[in-house]
Amino acid sequence: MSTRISRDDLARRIAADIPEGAYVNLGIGAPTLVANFLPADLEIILHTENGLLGMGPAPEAGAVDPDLINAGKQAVTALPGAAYFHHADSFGMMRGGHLDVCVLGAFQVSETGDLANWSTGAPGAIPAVGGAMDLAIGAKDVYVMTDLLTKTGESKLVEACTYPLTGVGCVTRVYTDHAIFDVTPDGFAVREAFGENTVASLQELTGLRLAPAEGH
Amino acid sequence: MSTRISRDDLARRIAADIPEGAYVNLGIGAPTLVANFLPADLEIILHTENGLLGMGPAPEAGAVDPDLINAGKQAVTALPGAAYFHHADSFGMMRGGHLDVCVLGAFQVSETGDLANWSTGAPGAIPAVGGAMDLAIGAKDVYVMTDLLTKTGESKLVEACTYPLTGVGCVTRVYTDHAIFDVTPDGFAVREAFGENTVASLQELTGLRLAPAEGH
Amino acid sequence: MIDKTVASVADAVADIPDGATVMIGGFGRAGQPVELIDALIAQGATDLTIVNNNAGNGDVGLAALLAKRRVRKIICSFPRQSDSWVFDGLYRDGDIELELVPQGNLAERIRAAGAGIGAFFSPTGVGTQLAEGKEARDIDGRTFVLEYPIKADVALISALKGDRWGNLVFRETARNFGPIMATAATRTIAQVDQVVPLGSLDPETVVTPGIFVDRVVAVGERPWVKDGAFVGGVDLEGRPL
Amino acid sequence: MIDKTVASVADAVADIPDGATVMIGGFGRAGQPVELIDALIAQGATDLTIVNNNAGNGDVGLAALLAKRRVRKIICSFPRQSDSWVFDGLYRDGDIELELVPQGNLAERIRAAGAGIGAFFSPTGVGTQLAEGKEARDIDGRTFVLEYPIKADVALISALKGDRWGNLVFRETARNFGPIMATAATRTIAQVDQVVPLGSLDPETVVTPGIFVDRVVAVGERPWVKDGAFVGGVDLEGRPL
Repeated sequence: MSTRISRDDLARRIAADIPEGAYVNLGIGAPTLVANFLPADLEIILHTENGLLGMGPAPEAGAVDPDLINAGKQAVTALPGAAYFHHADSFGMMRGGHLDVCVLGAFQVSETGDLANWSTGAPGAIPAVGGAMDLAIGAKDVYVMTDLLTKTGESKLVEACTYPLTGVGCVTRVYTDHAIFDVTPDGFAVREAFGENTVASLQELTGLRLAPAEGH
Repeated sequence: MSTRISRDDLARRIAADIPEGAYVNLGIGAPTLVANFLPADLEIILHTENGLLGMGPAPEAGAVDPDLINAGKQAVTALPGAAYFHHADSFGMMRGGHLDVCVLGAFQVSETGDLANWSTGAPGAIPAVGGAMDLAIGAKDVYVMTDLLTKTGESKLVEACTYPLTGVGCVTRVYTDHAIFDVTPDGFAVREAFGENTVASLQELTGLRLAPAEGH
Repeated sequence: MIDKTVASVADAVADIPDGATVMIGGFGRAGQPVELIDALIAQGATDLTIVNNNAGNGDVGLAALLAKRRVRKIICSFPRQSDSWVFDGLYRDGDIELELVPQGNLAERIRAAGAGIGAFFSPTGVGTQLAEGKEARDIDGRTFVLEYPIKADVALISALKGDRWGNLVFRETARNFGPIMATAATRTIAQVDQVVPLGSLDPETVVTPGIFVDRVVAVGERPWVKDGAFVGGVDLEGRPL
Repeated sequence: MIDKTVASVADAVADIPDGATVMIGGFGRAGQPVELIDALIAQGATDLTIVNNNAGNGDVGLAALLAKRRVRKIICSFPRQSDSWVFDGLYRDGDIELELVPQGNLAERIRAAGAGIGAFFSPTGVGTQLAEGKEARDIDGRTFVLEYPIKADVALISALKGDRWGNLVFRETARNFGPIMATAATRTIAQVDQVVPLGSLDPETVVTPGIFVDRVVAVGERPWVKDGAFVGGVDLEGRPL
């Protein structure tokens, strides 16, 4: 029987790994949950690619400002110390390697750190990529937040992605509901296995050869 | 005997050709004189490449501001409606073709509109180019302001430049102390000959085949 | 006297020709030039190429322009949304051409057009479907893909305030694509909440200098801003609560 | 708490190593990080590559750094000035390497480094000596030359105000190279007239967001600015009249 932690617990786990002073972009969807668990006593500066550094939490009811939104087009606030800028400057921050961390969702991550998260490649599907490819190649650390398995039980960690790629060799770490994996030159390494999960049980679930991360 | 107009008169003549609403960069040296003759009742917006649109005249005595200078590093002022920006944005304005007119000095201008104004190519000379090459290729109209002849009596209008080029095929018009020349597909055309000068006398001075400009 | 202000949004868009490439600012509701888009729909220009981050939402604005089949091609990063049914239908029927561009490449290509860059090697999209057929090059140990500028005939953008020289300031994340689109179009048309007197915008804080703006049209303050101050009381679409 | 302020210019530059590439902001006197340059001279780092628009004036600042033979190479657009005798002498003696770059290419190459661009096709310099040996390409009927980013280990810049997150605003044409150099260096050190409390800079008007700044050091107001207002009374070099 494998252990699965909740999405909130996973978000909390990721939040704990982000140091004070980090510049962080949280991707649309589950990664935005991470913001809820960043310690209130630490200053961590959130970037949203539509032109804001120093993004704060959602506004109170009645204080929604249609001019102040995040990349997911949700209402947000700006903290003291924030700054606005246009799209080219904003993506310059990402593409120029100035963000410390971004957290993204994934359909698949390969042993070499390839990320597939923008298209299932299904025939007839309407493609849409947004800023995913820029985030994937831009941040110093690209963390993926995802369930380890698809709804039909297939591993999202794979030898090679079968879905269309978002970025090549860009992922540095994968936070899943079962365990945390580092992407190493030798493939995935188990950084931390949750609950009753073991390297062996994770190997069985993923079908991949896994190693404990160095120093863990 | 040939007619030569003064540098101030030449600056006045250039100023008269600049329409209201034009965005204009006046190069270092003689071209800055043009600003003195822009009609006070017309709004012409001066750009200085070190980061200001809406540059005004020199400040009064005692009001010199070391933070507010032009490309020639002289004290200037900013008019109501001015805007400051950084160097990449400023040169983006030039290189992106947003300036209507720039006025530059020259060592030589060729029949095909090549400009040489940054280096005499003398051995041992220390090269310095500044923004000359960006201005030369950036403005919609590149006007040259110069004496027709060098101090030793040689024509600055030439078949082909012998000095190192600043830009290729970039000059649209040359304002000299003898006459105004348009650069046309057929070479220099005399747009306006000052005083007693004629196409024939200018041909003699320059050694070039010249034609009156169309419609003049 | 320079006066770039025009009396109405209809006047502002009157001469946009059929076949034009039109950039439209905005990211979601923020910075969307709603009144200018409506004026463009009323004006009737067709066979347009539209550059926008998205491909329309619901049945209004850009989606309404699409629904009238005025758009031949759209260049955007994220066409598929929960309420992009107009685009979705046209695309599935093969009635609209899509050029899908990663958002950072979209922004940088627009900026490149405005800054006179011929092309640039981008780090984004390397090794993906969206770089297929594009020139790649290894520089300093990393692979880049060559991307070209996106120019437009017209840009329609929305700003907070403007003056008669066309200087603009924006509000919060409504800034987004406006400043770069203004640089990349032959003619830039800005709708603003308010036209303010020349000299009332601080030259240190002008975001878009007037050199990039051809027409300024006042559309009035939005419901959530009164006399320049945020007053709230609306939903994300700007509708009163 | 994030606190990028440091106590002194000496602390700010203490760890700049020999051999570093150092960008120095400023155009003429405006925006020149005078106190940081003096601190760098005192610190002693040598074998430097300097990126600046000019190559030093008179016997102070950058010229003094050159005179002490701490600079191996300079990348600039305009080294030759009426008072650039220090550089002139070193250059004529073959004691300093010069990379002469048109000013717009210099600015765009610095910006490219900060924005992650691998290289770009520039319209400037085409057909001139300064493009010799560079890759040229015709794009859309015009010829461009391929230019590469200029990165630095350290940027020394000067701003008007900064906060403990490193947000900066500039004053007038002293802005010049500061904002782009801040993006292109591994470590950006900003001297400011004043450090102001977090939140006192309007987020709409921050020019350089703190993400680009590593250290902020207050050097006090200049003689021509008192309590943030221009008071004049100086010459172009900032010396009292």
